[in-house]
Order: sequence, then C-alpha cells, then structure tokens
Amino acid sequence: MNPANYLYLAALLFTIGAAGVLIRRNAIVVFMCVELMLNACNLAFVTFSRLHGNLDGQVIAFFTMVVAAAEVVVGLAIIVSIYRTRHSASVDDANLMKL
Amino acid sequence: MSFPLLTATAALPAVGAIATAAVPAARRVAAKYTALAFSLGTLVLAIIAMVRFDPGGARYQLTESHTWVKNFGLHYDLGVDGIAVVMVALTALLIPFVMLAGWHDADPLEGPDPNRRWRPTQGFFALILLVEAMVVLSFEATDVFLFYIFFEAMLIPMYFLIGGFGDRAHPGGEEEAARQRSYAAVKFLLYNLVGGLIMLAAIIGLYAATARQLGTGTFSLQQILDARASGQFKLGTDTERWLFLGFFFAFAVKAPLWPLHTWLPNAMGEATSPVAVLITAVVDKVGTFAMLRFCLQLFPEASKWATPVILVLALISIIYGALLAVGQRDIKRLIAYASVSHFGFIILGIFAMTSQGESGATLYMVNHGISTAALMLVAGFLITRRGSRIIADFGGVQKVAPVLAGTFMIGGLATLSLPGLAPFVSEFLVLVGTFSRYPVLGIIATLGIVLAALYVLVLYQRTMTGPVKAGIEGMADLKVREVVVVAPLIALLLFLGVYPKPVADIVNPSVKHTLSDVHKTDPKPALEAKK
Amino acid sequence: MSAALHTGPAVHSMWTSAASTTDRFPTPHIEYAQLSPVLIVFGVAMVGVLAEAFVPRRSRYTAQVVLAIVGLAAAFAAVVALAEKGYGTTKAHIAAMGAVAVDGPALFLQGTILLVALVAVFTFAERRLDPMAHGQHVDSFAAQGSAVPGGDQEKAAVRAGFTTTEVFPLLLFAVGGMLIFPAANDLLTLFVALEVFSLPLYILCALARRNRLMSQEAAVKYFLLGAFSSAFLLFGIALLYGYAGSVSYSGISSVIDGTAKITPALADTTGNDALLLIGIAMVTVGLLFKVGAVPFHMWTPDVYQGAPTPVTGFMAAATKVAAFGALLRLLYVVLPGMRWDWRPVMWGVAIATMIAGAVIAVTQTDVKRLLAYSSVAHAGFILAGVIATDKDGVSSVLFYLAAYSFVTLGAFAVVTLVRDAGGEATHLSRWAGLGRRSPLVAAVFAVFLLAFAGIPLTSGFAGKFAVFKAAAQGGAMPLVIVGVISSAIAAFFYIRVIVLMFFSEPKADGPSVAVPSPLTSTAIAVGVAVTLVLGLAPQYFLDLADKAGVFVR
Amino acid sequence: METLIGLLVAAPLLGAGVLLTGGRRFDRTGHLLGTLFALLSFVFGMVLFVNMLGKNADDRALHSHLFTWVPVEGFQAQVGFQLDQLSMTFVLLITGVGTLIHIYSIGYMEHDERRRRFFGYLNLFLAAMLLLVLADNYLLLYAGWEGVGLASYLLIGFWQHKPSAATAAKKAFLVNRVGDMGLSIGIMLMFTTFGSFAFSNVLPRAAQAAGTQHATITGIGFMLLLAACGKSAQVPLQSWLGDAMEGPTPVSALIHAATMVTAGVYLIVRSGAIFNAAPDAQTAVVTVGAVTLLFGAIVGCAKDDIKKALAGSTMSQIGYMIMAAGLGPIGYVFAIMHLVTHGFFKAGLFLGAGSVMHGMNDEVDMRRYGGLRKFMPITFVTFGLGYLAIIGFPGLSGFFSKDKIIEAAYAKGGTEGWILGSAALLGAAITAFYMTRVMLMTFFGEKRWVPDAEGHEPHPHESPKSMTVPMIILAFGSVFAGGLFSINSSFVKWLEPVTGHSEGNSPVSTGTVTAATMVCLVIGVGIAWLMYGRRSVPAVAPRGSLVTRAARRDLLQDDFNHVVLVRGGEHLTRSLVYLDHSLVDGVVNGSAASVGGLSGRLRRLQNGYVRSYAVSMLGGTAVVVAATLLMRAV
Repeated sequence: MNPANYLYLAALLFTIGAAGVLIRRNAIVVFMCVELMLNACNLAFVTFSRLHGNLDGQVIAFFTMVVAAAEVVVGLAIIVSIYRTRHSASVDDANLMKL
Repeated sequence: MSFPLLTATAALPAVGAIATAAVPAARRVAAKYTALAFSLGTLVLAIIAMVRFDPGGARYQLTESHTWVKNFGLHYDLGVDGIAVVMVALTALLIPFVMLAGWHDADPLEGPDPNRRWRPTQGFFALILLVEAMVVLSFEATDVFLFYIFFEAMLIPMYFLIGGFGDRAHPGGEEEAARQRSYAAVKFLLYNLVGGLIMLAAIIGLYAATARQLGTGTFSLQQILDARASGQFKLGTDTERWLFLGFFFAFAVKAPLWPLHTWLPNAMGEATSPVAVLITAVVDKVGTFAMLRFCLQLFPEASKWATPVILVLALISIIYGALLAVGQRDIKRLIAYASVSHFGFIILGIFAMTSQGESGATLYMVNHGISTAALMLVAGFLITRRGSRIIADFGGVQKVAPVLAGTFMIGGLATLSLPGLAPFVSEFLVLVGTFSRYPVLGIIATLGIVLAALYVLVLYQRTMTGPVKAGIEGMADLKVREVVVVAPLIALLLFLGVYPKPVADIVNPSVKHTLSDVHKTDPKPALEAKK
Repeated sequence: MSAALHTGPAVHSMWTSAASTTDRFPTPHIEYAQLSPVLIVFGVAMVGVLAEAFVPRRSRYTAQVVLAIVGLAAAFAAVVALAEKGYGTTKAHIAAMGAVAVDGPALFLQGTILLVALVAVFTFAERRLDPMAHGQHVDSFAAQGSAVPGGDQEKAAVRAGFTTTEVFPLLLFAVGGMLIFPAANDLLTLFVALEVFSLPLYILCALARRNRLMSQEAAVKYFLLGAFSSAFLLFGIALLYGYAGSVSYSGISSVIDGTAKITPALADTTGNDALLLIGIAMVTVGLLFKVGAVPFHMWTPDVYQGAPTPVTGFMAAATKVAAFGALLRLLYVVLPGMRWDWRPVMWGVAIATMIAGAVIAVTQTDVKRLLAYSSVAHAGFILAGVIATDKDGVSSVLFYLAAYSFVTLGAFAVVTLVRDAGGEATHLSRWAGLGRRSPLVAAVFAVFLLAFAGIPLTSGFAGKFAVFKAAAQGGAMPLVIVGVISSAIAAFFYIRVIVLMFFSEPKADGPSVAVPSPLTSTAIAVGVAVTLVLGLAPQYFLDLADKAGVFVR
Repeated sequence: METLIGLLVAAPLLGAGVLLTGGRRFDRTGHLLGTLFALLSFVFGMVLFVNMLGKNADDRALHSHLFTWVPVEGFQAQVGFQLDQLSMTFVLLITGVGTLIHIYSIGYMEHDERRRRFFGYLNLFLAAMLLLVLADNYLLLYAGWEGVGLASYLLIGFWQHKPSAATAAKKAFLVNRVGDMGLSIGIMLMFTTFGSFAFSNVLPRAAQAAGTQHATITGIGFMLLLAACGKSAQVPLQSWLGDAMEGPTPVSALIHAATMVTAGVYLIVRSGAIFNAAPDAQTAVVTVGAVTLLFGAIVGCAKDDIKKALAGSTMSQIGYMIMAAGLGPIGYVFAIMHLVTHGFFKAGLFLGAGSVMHGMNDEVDMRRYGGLRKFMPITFVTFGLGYLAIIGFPGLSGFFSKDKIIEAAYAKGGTEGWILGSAALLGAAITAFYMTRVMLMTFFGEKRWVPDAEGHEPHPHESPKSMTVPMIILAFGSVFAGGLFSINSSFVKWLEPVTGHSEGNSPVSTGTVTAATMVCLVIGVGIAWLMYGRRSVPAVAPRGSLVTRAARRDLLQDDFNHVVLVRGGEHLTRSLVYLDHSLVDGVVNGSAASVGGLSGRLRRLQNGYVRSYAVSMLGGTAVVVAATLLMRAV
C-alpha cells in the first residue's frame, strides 16, 4: 500500500479533530477531538518511520501516547471540577472573562 | 585624574534629590532648605565650570570619558562647549529661584492629612532637583546616546511635577483642576515620549550605520566626527535625512515648534508657575540646544536640506504663537503661547546658520529663560493671591500692589524685547542673522515684535490697570521671599541687556565651530566694511 | 504530498529494504553532571510529592517551601557551576544522546528560569495577604482544589485548615520542563518538555482561592487551547520528521543544508518542500502560542486574569523565557538555512503582535489583563530581536528575557498586595489614588510600569534598545519603526495607570494595600533591584548574554 | 569732555534708578531729586556747549566710546556717543525744556500720591531721549528710541486707574512698535549692505552705495521714514498722539510736544546722507509731511478738548518739520530750527493749557472755559505769546522758522515745489484759525464754567510760581529764539557742518512768500474771530458738517484702524484659538481617539469563547502556513 495514503488519512484525521475542536461545545468532546489530532500525528509518525526505515517515529508515537494520557489526567481533572461547579461541561458557558 | 567637575554638577542635585526625599514627612521645612542648599551648591559648581571654561581653548572642555555600556556604544562622555556651559549655568541659576518661588506650592492643604506617608513637599523639591540633574547631564553629554537617556528620563520627574502639583487656581474647581492637570501631564509625557521614541529609532539607525562602517557601533560625538573628518564614516544622503528627521522631530516636540506645540499651553497652564518655568525655561531648552548640538553637527547636509521647511515652521511659530497669546483668557496659557513664539525665534536663529543667528539663538535661550522666569514667577505670585488665573478676574492690581505690578511690567517688557533688557540683544541678533540670509523671512519675523508688544501690553492693561476689581482690594504686595526671587532675575536681565559680552564671548567660539560643521559662512555685506 | 511517493515498485522495494535495516537502540549514555540542574529540580519535585504523602499536614507548608527553595537554589548553583566550567562557551556540547544541548543560551535561560522560579516561590508561599481563615494564615491557593467553590466540602476544608501545598511540587515540575524546553535538541524532547511544563501550569491555574470560577475557567481555556496548540506542534514535528527522517536538530538542519548523507528515502522526501515548509510553520505556531504572539495570543488575557496572581507572575515570566529560548534554538539551529522562508512570516507576526498588543491594551480596565496585553506587545518586541538572525539577535533576546521576566514578576507581585474585601482589587478604577495612600507601593509599581514602557535607566529600556539595535543591524529597520510606534501607544496605557495612582483622588472605599510578609517583599525588592541594575549598569549582563549567545550545533 | 557726554545720560538715568527703586523713603524728596538730576544734565549740556563753541566749526564733534555692547562675529554693536552740533542742539532742548518741565511738575503734581514715580519716569525719559540723540550708531539709537517709547508709555498711562489712560498708553506703544519695526528692518538692511550700522560707517558711504545698491538705499530710507512716522505721529501712524493726551499735561508738553515726537525729524535729518541718495524716499518723506501738516491742522480745528487741539497742532507742526527734512539739504536746517522754536512755544502752550486745567478742576473741554484771561493773567500772557509764535506772527519765533520752511518748499522747484509750498501755506492759514479758536474759546468771551462731576464749582486761579516761572521762560524762548537763530543765519552756520545746507532756487521770492503767509494768517485769524470771537460759543458742540464730524473723529482714521486692525485682529486671533484647539490639537487628539476606537473594536474579538480563540489560532496557523508556502513560491 502506498504510504502516502496513510499520510492522507493522518491529515484527514487531524482536520477532523481540529474541526471538532471548533464545532463541539462539550469540553470532553473538544478534548477528545484534540486527542484525535494527536493520534493523527501518531499515524503520521509511524508512517514516516516506515518510510525512512528508522524507529524514531515509532518511538515518538509511544511518547505521544504517554503524553496524551497525562493530558487526559490533567484535562479531565480540570473539566470535572468545572463541571461540578457549574453543572455544565459546555465550553461556551465558561465565559466570565472576556474583552 | 582631575576633579570631575561636570559629573559633580549633575551628581550634586541628584544626591540632593535623594537627600530631600529622605527627609521625614513631618520635617517639611528642613526638606525645603536641604533642596535649596543643594541647588545653590550646584550653582556654585556651574559658575566654577563657567569660569574654568576657556573660550579660546579646545572646543569641548572639562571633558570626562568612560565607557558605560560597551555593547550599546554608550559612553559616559561629558564635555562642554561655550553653549553648553552657558546652558548649564542658566539651569543651575534658575533652579534656586524656582524653588524659592514654589516654596509653599507643595505644602499640604490645611487639616490633618489622612495619608500620613504622602510626602508631597519632599517629593516636589526632590523632583525639581532630579530634573536639574538630568537637564544638566543632557547639556553636558557629548555622547548621543547618553544625551538621549537623560533627554528621555527627565520626562518622568517632569511628569510628576506637572501632574502631581498642579495649579490649585482653576476656574472649574478642584475636581476639574485635577482632571485638567492629569490631562496636561499625560499630554506632556505622550508628546515628548513619542518624539523621544522616534528619536530612538533614529538613534538605533545611527548605531547601525556606525557599526556597519566603523566595525563597532558608537555614539560618541567625538568618535563620529573624527571618523567623518578622516573619511571613514559617511552617511548616505537618504540615511542622513531620515536620521535627521528622527532627531529633529524629538527636539521640535520638546522645543516646541508649530504644529507640535499644543502640549505646552496645557502643561504650563496646569502646572504651578515654578514648574511652568521649569518646563519652558529649562527643560524645553534642551530641545533647542540639541538642535544646535546634534542636528547641525551630526547631520549637516540634512540640516541644510531641511532648512527651508524648518524656517517656515519657525516663522509660523513666531506669528502663530503670538497671535494665540493675544487671544488667551488665561494668564499662564498666554505666557505659554508667548513662549511658543519665542521658541520660533530661537529655531529661526539656529537654522539661519549665520554667526548672528546662532549666537543670537544661544543668547536667546539664556535670556528667554530668565525673562520667562521673571514674568511667569510674578504671574504665579499674582495668581496665588487671587486664586484665579483668568485675566478677566484681575484689574487695578497696580493700585494695591505696585511693586508686584512693577516687576510684572519689567518681566513683560523683557518678553517684548525692550532694548536695555537682555532679550532684545538676542532677538535682534536672530533677526539680523536671519535677515542677512533670508531677507523676506527676517521681515516677517519682525512682525513678531509688534505682536509681542500687543500681548504683553494687553495682559498688563487688563490685569494691572484700571479700577480695582472685586477680589483684588486686599491684595498684598510682594513679600521678601518673592522679592528675593524676582530682584536678581531683573538685575540679570538688565545686566545682560546692557553688557552681554561675558556670555557672548563664551558662546562665540562655539558658534564658529558649529557653523564650520555645516560648512556655512556668513553672507558678506553688499559693500565691504570700511576698515 | 510528494509525487515521488507514488512511484510503485521502486518505492516498495525501498520500503521493505528500509525496514530490514532498522537500527538497534544504542545504550543510552547520559551526562548526569551536565544535566544536573534539571535532575535536581525533578528530584526535588519527586521528594515534594513524597512529602505530600508522608509529612504531617501542619508542617507540610514549611517542608515544601524549604524544599522548593533549596532545590531551586541548588539547581541554580549547578547552572552557575556549569557555566563556570565553560559549558556555556568552549565546552558547549550536546548531551544525553543528542536530546539536550548544554550551551550558552541554554545555561543562560536555565539560570534565568531558576531565578524567576525562586522568586516565584516566595510569592507562592506568601500567607499574610489574605485575611486569616479560622485562625490560620492562608495563601493564594484554594484549600482544596477539587472542592466545589462555596460548597460544604470547601467550607470544611477551610475550617480544617487545608492548604494546597501541592503547588510547590507542581511548580518544580513546571520548572523542570521549562529547563529542558530551551535546551531541547530534538523535536521529541521539545514536545515532551512542552507538555511537562504545561500540564502543571494548567493545574496551577485552576487553584485560586478567590474567584474560583474564573480560576477554573482560566484553567479550562488554557488547557484546551494548549492541547490544541500542542497538536499543531506535534503535527509539525511529524512533518519535519517525514521530511528529514530525523527529529534531532542537527539531523534536520544537515538535511536542510544538504550536508546529510542522502539515503534513497531522504532523496524522496526532501524533494518535497511542502513537508518542510508546513512542518516549520506548524512547529513555529506551537511555539508562538506559548510565547503569546498574535494571533495565537488570545488565551493570555483570560488565563492571566483568572489564574492566581502568583501563578500568573511565574507563568508570564518563566513561560516566555522558556518558549523564546526554544523558538530561538529552533530558528537558529534547525532552520538558519530556511531563514528566507520564515523571516517574512515572522516579520508579519512580530508587527501584528506589537501593534495588536499595544492597541488592545489601551482600553483595558483590569490590571492583570492590562499586563497580559502588555506581555503580548513585549512578545512582539522580542520577536523583532529574534528576527535579526545573528549573534546580536540571540544575546539581545537573552538579555531582554532576563530583564522582562523580573519586571513582570515584580509587577504581578505588587498586584497581589492591592486588596479589598473581595480579594485582590484588580479593576483599574480601584487603583485610583493608590499613590496617596501607599506611596511606596505605588512608586514601585510605577518603576515596573516605566520599565515596561521602556523609559531610559530601567531594564526595559536597555532590553528594548538591545533588541531594536539587533533588528536594525539585521536590516529590519521597518520593524524597529513599528516597534517604536507601538511603544508609544503602549506608553499611553502604562502612563494611564500611573496617572490613576498618583493624580487621582483616592476613593473613600478604595482598596487597601496589605502589608506583605518578607517573602513577597523580597520578591518585589528583587524585581526592583534587577530592573534598576539592568537599567543602570547592564554591561555585565550584556557581556554575559553576549558570551552565551552561541548555540551549539 | 568725552566723559561728560556719558554723564549727561547717566545723571537722569541714575535719578530714574534711585526714584523708581528707592521706595517710599524718597516720597518726600523725590520730586526735588528728579529735578536736580535733570538740572545736572542741563548743566553738563551747557558745559559741553560752551566747550563746543570754543572750537573750530568743522572740528566740533566729540566721540566717546564706552564699551562693546554686542560682540558677535560680524556684528559688533558698540555703546558709543557722538556729540556734534545736531546732537548738541537736541541736548540743550531736551535738558533745557526738560528741566523747566520738571520744575513745573513740582507744582502740577503736588497732590498726586505717586509724584515720586512720576519724576522717576520723567528722568527715565530724559535719559532715553539723550541716548537717542547722542548715540553714534543706529542700534544704540534704537535703544534710546524704544526707551523714550517706554517712558512715553509709562507717562501716558500714569493715571492707570483710568481705563482710557491705560488704553491710550498701550495704543501709543503699539503704534510706535510698528514704526520700530521699520527702524529695525532699516538697521538690518544697513547691516547687510554696509556690514555695520555705525553712523561713521553708513552715512559717508551712502552716496557711494546708491550707485550699486539703489533699491536697498531707497528701502532703508522708507524704513527710516516708517520709524519716523511712528515716533513723530505722522500719517498713517498718527493715531496715538491724540489719545496720548490722557497723560499728565507736563508729559504732553515735554514728550508729546517738545522732544520725543520730534525724534522722527532727528532721525531723518541724521540720516540725511541716506535720503540724499534716495530721492524716492525723499518724495515719500515730503508727501507724509505735507499730508500730516494738513491732517493735523484739520483735526486741530475740530477738537474741543484743549489738549487734543494742541495735539493736532503738534502733529501738523511736525508735519512741517518732516516735510522740510524731506526737502534735503535745503530743508534740514530749517526742520531743526522749527523743531527748536516749536519746542519752546508748544511746550509753553501745553504748560499754559495745564495751568488752565489746574485752575479749572482738570476740565479740558474748551466749551466749558471762556473769559479766563482775567483770572489767570500770567497764563494768559505766556499762552498768548506762544499763540502768536505758532501762528507765525512777524518777529516771533514761529515766523522765522515756518517761513523758511515754506520758502524751502517752493525752492524745491517744479510742480512738487508748488504743491508742497501751497500745502504749507494752507497749513499756515489753518494753524492761524485753530489757534485763534483755542485762544478765543479759552481766554475770551463769557464764562461757560460748570461744576465738575463731584459738584465742585471751579474757582479759576493763577498757578503757583513753580508752574508760572517755567511758562515765562518758555514764553521768552517763543518770542526770541527764532529771531536769535536768524540773525546772521547763525543757526544755519551752526548746523551746516553736520547736515549740509544749500540755498534752493526758489521760483518765488522771499518777500512774496512772507506776504502770502501774512495773508493766510490774517484770513485764518479772521475766520476764527468771526466764528468764535464775535459769536458766543455754544456750550455743547453743534453737530457740524460732515467734515467737522470726521475731523472730530480724527478724520475716521481711527475708525479705519478699529475696523480693519482691531476687529480683524480679534477675529483672526479668535479663529486661530479655535483652530489651535480643534485642528492642530484635534489631529493629535483625534489620532489618539482613533487608536482608542481601534482598541475597542479589536477588544471585542476577545469574546471569551474558547472556540473562537481556537478559530483564531487555526486561522493564524492557516495564514502562517500559507504565507510560508507563498514565500517559497514568490
């Protein structure tokens, strides 16, 4: 299979993720979209790793997963605490500070 | 190493500022005397510097040179030529009078002050000393960047002086006074800061140019001029013009030149009279001085290139300032516009590029400093007594306070350049110097002397003559402290009006140097002078 | 994508053969001594975590503060020792298998970050400002981060005298990440370091004692946008990796320069400039986000406003230092060969940042937001220095960062002092007449504002002059002029605050200035001292920055 | 002797200094001190005069260099004096008449609480006026020139509590400033032409310069004329003189009749060499003189205020002098001669008027006088002699000097000569008319006195000795000076070495001129007698013809000034004040406001929604990516 296709897929996933961040209101979903973007990156890394024939990309993908996991921990903590305060996870409700 | 006299002249007031600020809150009077003592000490040093200056000697004397920030090409280079030493002396001379005149300006209002730690009196005098130190340094600096630093830094204490200690006599009441005052202070600062920042761009440009051509960037005037003389350094025509404009803009704001003048009436109107004197007689002089020192020396070709426009602007300043002075309702704003007119003369003289013009402009700076100080300080005494600065609130003061009226008149006569008083000499020199190169401009500028008579006499007539107005009846005449302020200034005006030679002799050689910088010679008379 | 990737069998054979020659992992070789600053900080952070678990509640605060201070001081000492040994200059090299550079800029910035963090610890530890709660001194942080604001759980926590002493380890973790960030010598390290310092900051943002809603909102905004930006960064990294087949800086730059050994795969991917260009753009965007450059700045005001003020101060100062360090290294080490591509773009970003930051700040009414926009404008000025692309550019940016970070830290520390019943009084109108009530505090704040405004004799001026000078020498005179104009606009709002403090009559119900403990006083004093010293006698530090201004490759 | 010249100026200057700064301790003795200093100056003058008489006619000039005033490259202004016959004449006139008027003022100002200050100002005036006539260069002359202007300003406005006095003073100074502008431009022209402005450098080379620099020399001439117009109240700068009568009467006598106003004549005669080389300028001078002599005379006819009538007369008489001076070497001597005789009789007339006012509760309206000759015999006689002198009654001073001028005017030759001569003759007739009118209305006819504003009935009485003695002395001068000067052409010989002199070629014989003058005189006196002597004088002025009404308003010249200059100026300044605020300041404020507006708009982008921030980031990334790619494409 042509490696370019994996890259196309990665780009597509990335775009979907980015679009999701812009469109979705629920903080959790927004965050999931970010995760999607990270995974798109992972796909790209692995593809390139294969392409270049070195392992760097694959290692990086592992790192990314770890980082993403850490992000989940922190992110969920924050989102949950704000949810408990406001009873809403909508990012549009977090609008105290502006201008 | 010899005693660093020039540093001392600047350091003394700076130390004085700290000492004054450190005086405890309750000891207001002690703070005042501390400040006064330091300012007098500075005056002594300035006089020593003037005496030690040898007009026939090197161009820059009493020089000190140290590298300050190598990476910026910044040197702590001090030195005075005839013009600078005179300006330093003027500054040192005026400060004690400014302090004496403002002796009670920063006293806290009656009643226990809820803000115990607020020490306005200490602050006022310390700030004045700080301004003095910075002004002196900017006159003494022979490093462009060093000059710039103090040129810019002095805005801050000035700003606090204007905004923090404004004139309590405001037609619109306390609240309005505070509003106007901070508006004036901000306007002062912003105008000058914008000017300064544009100059900063030019300064950086100059550094880039020197760095490119000399290997290391430098701001030392001496190094730059030497390099130029030896052909190592030459600014391209366009670069020189841009840099000139950057510098000139800053100086024109400070001076101020039409149409950049509008901050001055606000600032002088809202500040207390002594501070107004500080602005117009001392701080603004740095602008015109810098035109002479930096614009002409660093960018001679560009200066010549820009001359026509600058002369026209100066001319507009003269006429426009005078006309606006005529139209003012407020004594201090009137004096401010009169100053705009006078600064027009100074700039006219500088850019006429003749011996008479340059010498005249330099003397003008000195004389205008003294005469405006006299006029403005007396106006301040007047305003404090009446609690108003609107001309229409006065009338018949002459009847109740003849000495005050008399000193006011002399200040006014100096402002309108009556022969026998110092400003006449300089104004005539400027006119002659301008006329000999640009007859038409000279003639138009002469109109300024008619208009000067108009605004001074109208002011005098409305305030001092006629029947005694309500609110004037019990007005006290000048007190001893006030006489001590005004009398020496008047004496000086008379002395320099009759015998300006001591000052002129110091200034002349420097003027010659400056003219040779711009490669200009005086126009020859149509017929050779008879031997 | 590259047309070269579509070439059928040839590619396939390359594909398989490449797979067969995969490297083995070499045994790691770590220069512990040279990484000691980072290791110390992380080690102490770990100890801090353990302390949370084992030290009794009442002595935790003391233990954590001492730990943090000792740890940071030790790390700083290590940095100094390294610099003394010449690792900043002659012995500069790349450590940890090419992951981390030990060179001048890295050490300089690490030193700066450590000092900033040390001072920040003082402000974190301040417990005299807030009124006592149930007989206990409290700091700026929530009693219990997880508790619902105003809920029973929180009340109970306050009554029990809980404090979030975890902030100190969090701070240390963040500092550790920041130490690595500007030293990172491959893109993976860069990314990991970014996350390591970002994640603790997200949490710190959420921990304000007062205005918890705003604090949480700040955290969520910062977190989502931060994660969003790191996705861009990561994708950029992926593309660069795809282009060069390596994530190490030297590897990428040698590919760009054409000095690398060309494998068939490389020949293929390097034929595709789009990979490189888009990769550069996205990595840069990731860093510009952290820097707070327009149009990636929009998180700054909200986060600065919502976060606990000590955190804001630390974040504003240290993040900027770290992020600019990383940006510098990226642009100077990886992409110098590409400068004709990135410079015009950076020009645009710098101009937009300077002007937008200054202009928007003009109408701000909250001190913290004002300072946030001011930090945006300053990011623009620093970018002007970054663009210079020469040694002067590096050293001027280093100097600017050092100068700026202490001014910022000091300014935010002053903000913590001005309080009323609702906590910090950050609305500007509340600051009216402060100069009359507390001349000293107002004067100190005025000094910081003047430094921000770049008035001569303050560090702000020296820094601004240095970067503008570098920019001008680098041929970016127009940038200098834009910079000067936006400085003038910026001056307006700094002055407005000064006017407010000194020339307005104090309001009767105006805020009072809390008397801080020696901790905050020290922090502010250090800020003032650095501001004045760098303003009056910057030569030593300029030399230092100059010596440190060379990247190892 | 040279030092004495300096002392001449220094004495009154010292007096002024002492009196003005000495404070109240001199209140008692101030007037005496002031008079003493004036007298001292006169004595110095006399000593110098005697000394000068003892010398050869061509060798009489004294020079005294004191110090360098303004030492600037190429511009070396000196303080130096030059005492020649011309200056000497003025010195004697100034110090002589000056001393008399000081003495007069002792009585006149007796009840004024600010008498000390008055004497201080008078002394200041003497010093400045002496400086003016003794200066050996134009710049120093200019200093004196402005100095007398200042003294005049201070003295006109001496009664500052009267708004009219303050306004008049200001007006005088301002109008004079316009003239001064001329003088300063003249000096600048000299400087650029000759490289100097010393008499010794400029004047001898004027003729030579006329060859190559004709236009410049003419320009200098015009500028000097402008200066003279201002100081000597010549058309078009005459308007201040009438108002200047607001000052105390001794001031009017000394400054606005005898000395200061004649400074313009001095300037023109002193600069004779320049005018000789610039015929166009000369034409302008005679035109101004002729116009003013008629203008002043007409105005003098219409005024009911005794001092203003005399002021009109002064204007007119100086018009004679200026005209004479414009005639060139034929006229210089006679201009000065008329100046001196005029100094005597006009000062006498003013002092007489002052004496009348002194006796009449400071009433100045002649319609409220009448029949005063019985109450003030000395005043009547001295005033009468002055009157006869001014109308040119044969044998008295004015007869000699005025006749010479009329002759000289005819001697100018050609149409010009005829016009000038006839104008002068007509002026003589009108002079006779208005002076007879003054005489009749004041001293003859029935009493028309009314109580003053406070209801005090006037009790006319003769003035004290200190006032009458100076009047008598001046009357002697009015009677004999002209004759004395004419015997053996002594005055012509005295001045000739300085001014040069040439007898013109008059187309009309001396006899004819004298006869014509006599006829004019008789006509003038006759008409006046018909109008004011035979008929009783109405206490309220009749409406009068258009011309009369115009003349009362100074021939509308003041109204013109008011409308064009004052009103126009007010509008100009007001609109400039507005412009300064709205335009010059407005541009700056406007740009500040637009930054603020932009700020407000940009600020709205920061709407608080995370997602819109993300949009901005994504958009930014897109732009950055696109720009990076584009850079490569370009």
